[in-house]
Amino acid sequence: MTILRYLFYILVFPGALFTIAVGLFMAGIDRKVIAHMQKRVGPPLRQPMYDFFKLLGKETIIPAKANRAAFLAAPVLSFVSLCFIMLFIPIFGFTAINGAADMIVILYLVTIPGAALIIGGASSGSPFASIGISREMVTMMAYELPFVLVLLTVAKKVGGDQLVFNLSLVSDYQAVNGSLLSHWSMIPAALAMLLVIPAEVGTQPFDVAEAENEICEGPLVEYSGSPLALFKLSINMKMIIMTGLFTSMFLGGIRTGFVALDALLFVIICIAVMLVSITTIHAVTARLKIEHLFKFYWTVVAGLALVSTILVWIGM
Amino acid sequence: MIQHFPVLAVMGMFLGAFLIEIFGSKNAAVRNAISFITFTVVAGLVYALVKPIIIDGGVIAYWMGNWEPVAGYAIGIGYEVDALGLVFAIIAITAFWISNLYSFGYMKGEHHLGHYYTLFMMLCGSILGFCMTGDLFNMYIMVEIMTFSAVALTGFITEKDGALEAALKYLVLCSLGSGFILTGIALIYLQCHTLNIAQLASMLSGGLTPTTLLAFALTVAGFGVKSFMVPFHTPLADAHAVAPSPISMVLSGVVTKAGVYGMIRCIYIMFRAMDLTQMQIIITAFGAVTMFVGVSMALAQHDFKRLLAFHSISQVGYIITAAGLGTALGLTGGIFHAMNHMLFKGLLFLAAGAVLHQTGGVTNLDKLGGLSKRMPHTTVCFLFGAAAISGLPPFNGFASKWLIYQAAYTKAAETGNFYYLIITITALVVSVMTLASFVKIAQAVFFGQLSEENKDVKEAPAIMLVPMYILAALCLLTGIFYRPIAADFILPAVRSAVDVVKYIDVMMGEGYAAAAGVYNMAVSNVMVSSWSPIVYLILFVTVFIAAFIVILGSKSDRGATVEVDPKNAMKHSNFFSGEEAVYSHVGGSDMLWGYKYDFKPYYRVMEELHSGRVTDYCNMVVIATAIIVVFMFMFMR
Amino acid sequence: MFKKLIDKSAAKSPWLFHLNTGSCNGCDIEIVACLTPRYDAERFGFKLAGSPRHADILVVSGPITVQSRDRLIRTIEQTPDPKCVVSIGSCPKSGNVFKGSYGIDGPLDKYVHVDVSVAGCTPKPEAIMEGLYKAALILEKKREAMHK
Amino acid sequence: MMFPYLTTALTNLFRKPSAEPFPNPEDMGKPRYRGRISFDADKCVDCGMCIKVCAPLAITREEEEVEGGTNIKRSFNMTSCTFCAYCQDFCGTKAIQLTPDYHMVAEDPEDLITVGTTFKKKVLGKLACDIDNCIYCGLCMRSCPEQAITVDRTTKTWTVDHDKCVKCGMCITKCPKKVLSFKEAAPEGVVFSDSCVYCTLCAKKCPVGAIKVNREAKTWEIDRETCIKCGQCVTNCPKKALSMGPLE
Repeated sequence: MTILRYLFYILVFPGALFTIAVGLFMAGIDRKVIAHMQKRVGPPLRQPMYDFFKLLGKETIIPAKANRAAFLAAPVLSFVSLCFIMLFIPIFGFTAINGAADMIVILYLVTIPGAALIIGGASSGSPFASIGISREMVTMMAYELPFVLVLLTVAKKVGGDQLVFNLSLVSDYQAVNGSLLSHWSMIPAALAMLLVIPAEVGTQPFDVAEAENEICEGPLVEYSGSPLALFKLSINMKMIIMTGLFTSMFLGGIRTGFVALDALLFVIICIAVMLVSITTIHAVTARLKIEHLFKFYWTVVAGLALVSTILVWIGM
Repeated sequence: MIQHFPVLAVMGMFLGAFLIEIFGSKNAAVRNAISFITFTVVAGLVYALVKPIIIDGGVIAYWMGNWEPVAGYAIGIGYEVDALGLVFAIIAITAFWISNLYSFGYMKGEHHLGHYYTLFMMLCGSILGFCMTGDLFNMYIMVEIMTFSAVALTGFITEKDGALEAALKYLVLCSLGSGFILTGIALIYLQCHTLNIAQLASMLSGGLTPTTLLAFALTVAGFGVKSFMVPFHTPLADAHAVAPSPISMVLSGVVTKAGVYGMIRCIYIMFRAMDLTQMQIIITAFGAVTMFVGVSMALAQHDFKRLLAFHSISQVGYIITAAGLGTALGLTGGIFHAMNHMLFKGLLFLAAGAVLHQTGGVTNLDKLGGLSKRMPHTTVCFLFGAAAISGLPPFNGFASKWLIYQAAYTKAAETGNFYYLIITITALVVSVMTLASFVKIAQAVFFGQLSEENKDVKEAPAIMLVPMYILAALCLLTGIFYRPIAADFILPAVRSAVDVVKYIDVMMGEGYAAAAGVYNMAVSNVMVSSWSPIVYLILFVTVFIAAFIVILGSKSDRGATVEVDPKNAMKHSNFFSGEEAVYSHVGGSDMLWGYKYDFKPYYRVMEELHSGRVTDYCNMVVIATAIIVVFMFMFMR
Repeated sequence: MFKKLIDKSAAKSPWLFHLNTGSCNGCDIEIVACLTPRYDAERFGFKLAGSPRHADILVVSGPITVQSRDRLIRTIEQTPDPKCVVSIGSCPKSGNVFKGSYGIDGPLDKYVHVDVSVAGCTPKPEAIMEGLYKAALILEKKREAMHK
Repeated sequence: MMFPYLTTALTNLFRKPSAEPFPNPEDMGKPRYRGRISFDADKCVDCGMCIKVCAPLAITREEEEVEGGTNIKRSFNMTSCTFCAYCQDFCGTKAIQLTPDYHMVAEDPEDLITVGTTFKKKVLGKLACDIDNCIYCGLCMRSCPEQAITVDRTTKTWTVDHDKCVKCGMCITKCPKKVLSFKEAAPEGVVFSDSCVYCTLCAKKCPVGAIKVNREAKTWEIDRETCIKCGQCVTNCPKKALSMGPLE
């Protein structure tokens, strides 16, 4: 029975199916809203699904110079690890594997898809991919500092002088004290986190690594067919995971008592977060240079997060 | 019987060294047999101590020649093995056993191998002695043996460029460190008229006089040199770059740990200064600087082994920081990380050695590339090691780093000190920078494109692969079962490190500590957040395999996965914007551009500091020592 | 199970790879103009891909110059099946005003079967979109033929 | 401001998208767009001007001899055309029109070729001008696709290069005074005049021996069959009594 329940968790509810479905849906909304912001009609909402299934139907070419095993395993690694991260993120009151992981674990788990992308890109043997993974790595280094600051700030805010890294506890705290976004000292941290999300997902101004018109989509350059489908799906799944992380860190605390209703609300709030952090920024900006990106994250975004950290630290 | 084991282990090692010098300098089989048997027997002896010491929580005291203390004064040389020393001894003997196995393959064909194994076993024996001794001067002697055999082994392949230079740098810097330690010991002897650590611990518990304070500062600095923390780290990079890979492995996995062990022994037990806030601050400060400088220098390197050397420095920074926090959780993390570092850094050095051995001595990251197709096993091992050192779950590096973060953050939250938060953030950011530099190696050496010169590279021989696979398996297993290991293996060591009373009582007789007014440091309980890698891993592997089979294995309803066929070469060549695919490997120096650009001013300073001149390095050592001394005199009186 | 959906998706999500084989840039900017708000090709799922490995439709503009010939052949080879080739403007099909020049080695039909040709110099974005739309429908047919 | 388009983007959310509906087959393009070529074969006079002005060689012409004339098949290949509309501009009879229809998309390239066949009657005779009524306006010169006609108003000359003339009849339709026509021209040859002194030089110079001169009888005869109209006799005549010209 436990096994069945866990199987359900992994394959259906907070795991694979839920993440894929919501991820594709969110990607559809993202594209639609960006289109409207640019006065276009935009693709239908199910366009990401079409993209995914079309790629499944394409031929898979493995370059002769590539390391076959790593080349094929990398997208699966990325996809599967993303399926699991969702299990550790509380959907308001509900966490699939409760207490199995905390924020630091999630911080590391979300680097695994990035690492998988890097291994996949590196194993393809293309110089474009090499430049791409170099940029991907610098991007990861760039957003890691503000991300860490935000996580520690939330932990301090919630725990006081206790060690609280558990997201479920963060969620519980918000149920009692109101969402963290309503505490004004957390607003800079929330802003910083909103800017971390697009870099983690890899959308417009921060998609230096996958710049399609400079370096032919970087690490993905040699991918085709189903492996590419998995990587593209991973990007969509990252949307729900990162916005979900934001939601449970800053906008948690809603308790309706029904898991389904909670999940629905969760998805709605995630979409709202995505509209602010991913869509709007995507629609109004052009791609940054990698050195500007690094500087931006280590000065502006980290600065915002640091302001919040100091405010929380002095007890505001 | 069991109390003879520590001495037997040390003596056995030295005996083996002499036997090899006598019988093994000509015949390889005899030599290998002697070294293998000696290492196995000594490992057996050390592992036999696990039961009484770690599991039962005992401490073994042994007086050489039965010179027991007279009237509360230790006269003879005493060996005292507690869980802390034993854990480090186990780390050492494990590393040496594996490294010895690897040496059989790696060192084949070198000259004067008899001397090599002699020195190698002397190094091992000295470190075992260092970890097990209860006598301060004996400790110093072991440090000296360790230093000189390490120097000789570093420059062992004398025909290699820079080998002698590196050995000289190593020798000069370590002699300075030894000098500091010796001065410190002399000062202590001046004050206390004894050299037994247990007795010193009871005598120094009343507070520090100026003389002992100076001795303390010098000893800490001296062990700092031995552990290569940051201002003292300079010779290590050169040494690793030229030393044979098995030696690199033990240099980074064991010799630096010996310095850390000395520091822990010195601070926690002998001077018992760890409950002083200032002490914690200076040690963690050095640790954090070591972490950051090590990793940032590693990012700029373009020599495989030099890069790994800077990572050794960075990881030692983690251990020192963790140990410097002065909490049980921190020390747990630190010792756990010391063990893990031996495992994954050993693995990485062995992988580097395999590459070096098979490509005929190329370690320049710009000249390698694409070796994953030629050396798949080495690549797998390297990826395991890289994932472990970067702290990706569920490998062991994650488990120990995670304990360190928690320790640092708990410290910050409890004391309300912003300084510890900065330490936590540094530790977290350094971790991702570590990942970055391993991405760089992975791209520059194992992935990317195969160059013409390396077309015929073969996989390393089995004798080199077996040690690597052992280490890789250990990396994964210790990561998955980190909970029992931390609780049943590391935690006793931590308890023994803070349980000074027992340490003194076992050595000097029951009630001695109480008579001297020694009390144990107050240490908070170990509180660990939950993270069950087993659940994660089992689920992950199952679903990974299922997904792999379903999504990529089936051919039913998608384009067929086409095998490479020479007729269709154009289709399977890389996309070069339509150009003919040529060799255009992106080497190590080309990676991480945006980061290097933004950190230019920092690197300019670093470049000036790492000038390569021994005099400069000596200046750095002296200045850093002076800073430690001044700091201690200013804040700890 | 998803056979039908995959076939349908082939027509719904065609990704383009644009190959300039010596074009004067007139057609190129019109292809980009297709993505602008006025024409909005994205509403049919068209997207410019960065690599031929991702592409379904190869959009060729320009007479085939000698320099670009080998690159063209290689790029077409590297595109995974099912794929379509669309020639934009007069140049790829004939060489246009450059016909007979020593630097031209056209037409495109010499190297690959052109599925849809769009005439015009340059074609209007509407015409290009019409051509791409046609190509997308051909893609679906090709995809259906693949599992027969 | 760091994001200058932020307000635009947000307000656009509440506006109608400016995308045009697609597909829109009714839209036949803007009036002056140069699109699909239409060719009215009946109007064509096969002057060849279009072929001449076509830079990308998109227009081809095929002849087919039939009874009483030639069938001329003209095809306009729109996959080769630059749509410069020179053919339209130069077409004297407005047979070629570039319509605003831009839907030039086809899977089969044959669909993008406009074809028209003109029947051209065999024209006998040469272009001739009734010089007396000519006003030397030069319209014929300008309408001639082959620039075979030269008109000079100052010296009042009208000449035609019959080698260049393709007998399209464009000049005839353009002529305001209707003085041009195709006429069966008289055969040319050496013309004898009365100023001859019967020096026999012409007979000596004639390469084929076609001229026979009798000094005594004062007769000058030429065998028109053997004459090759080389003009040696004309140039060598001391009294300029011989000339080349139309025979009676």
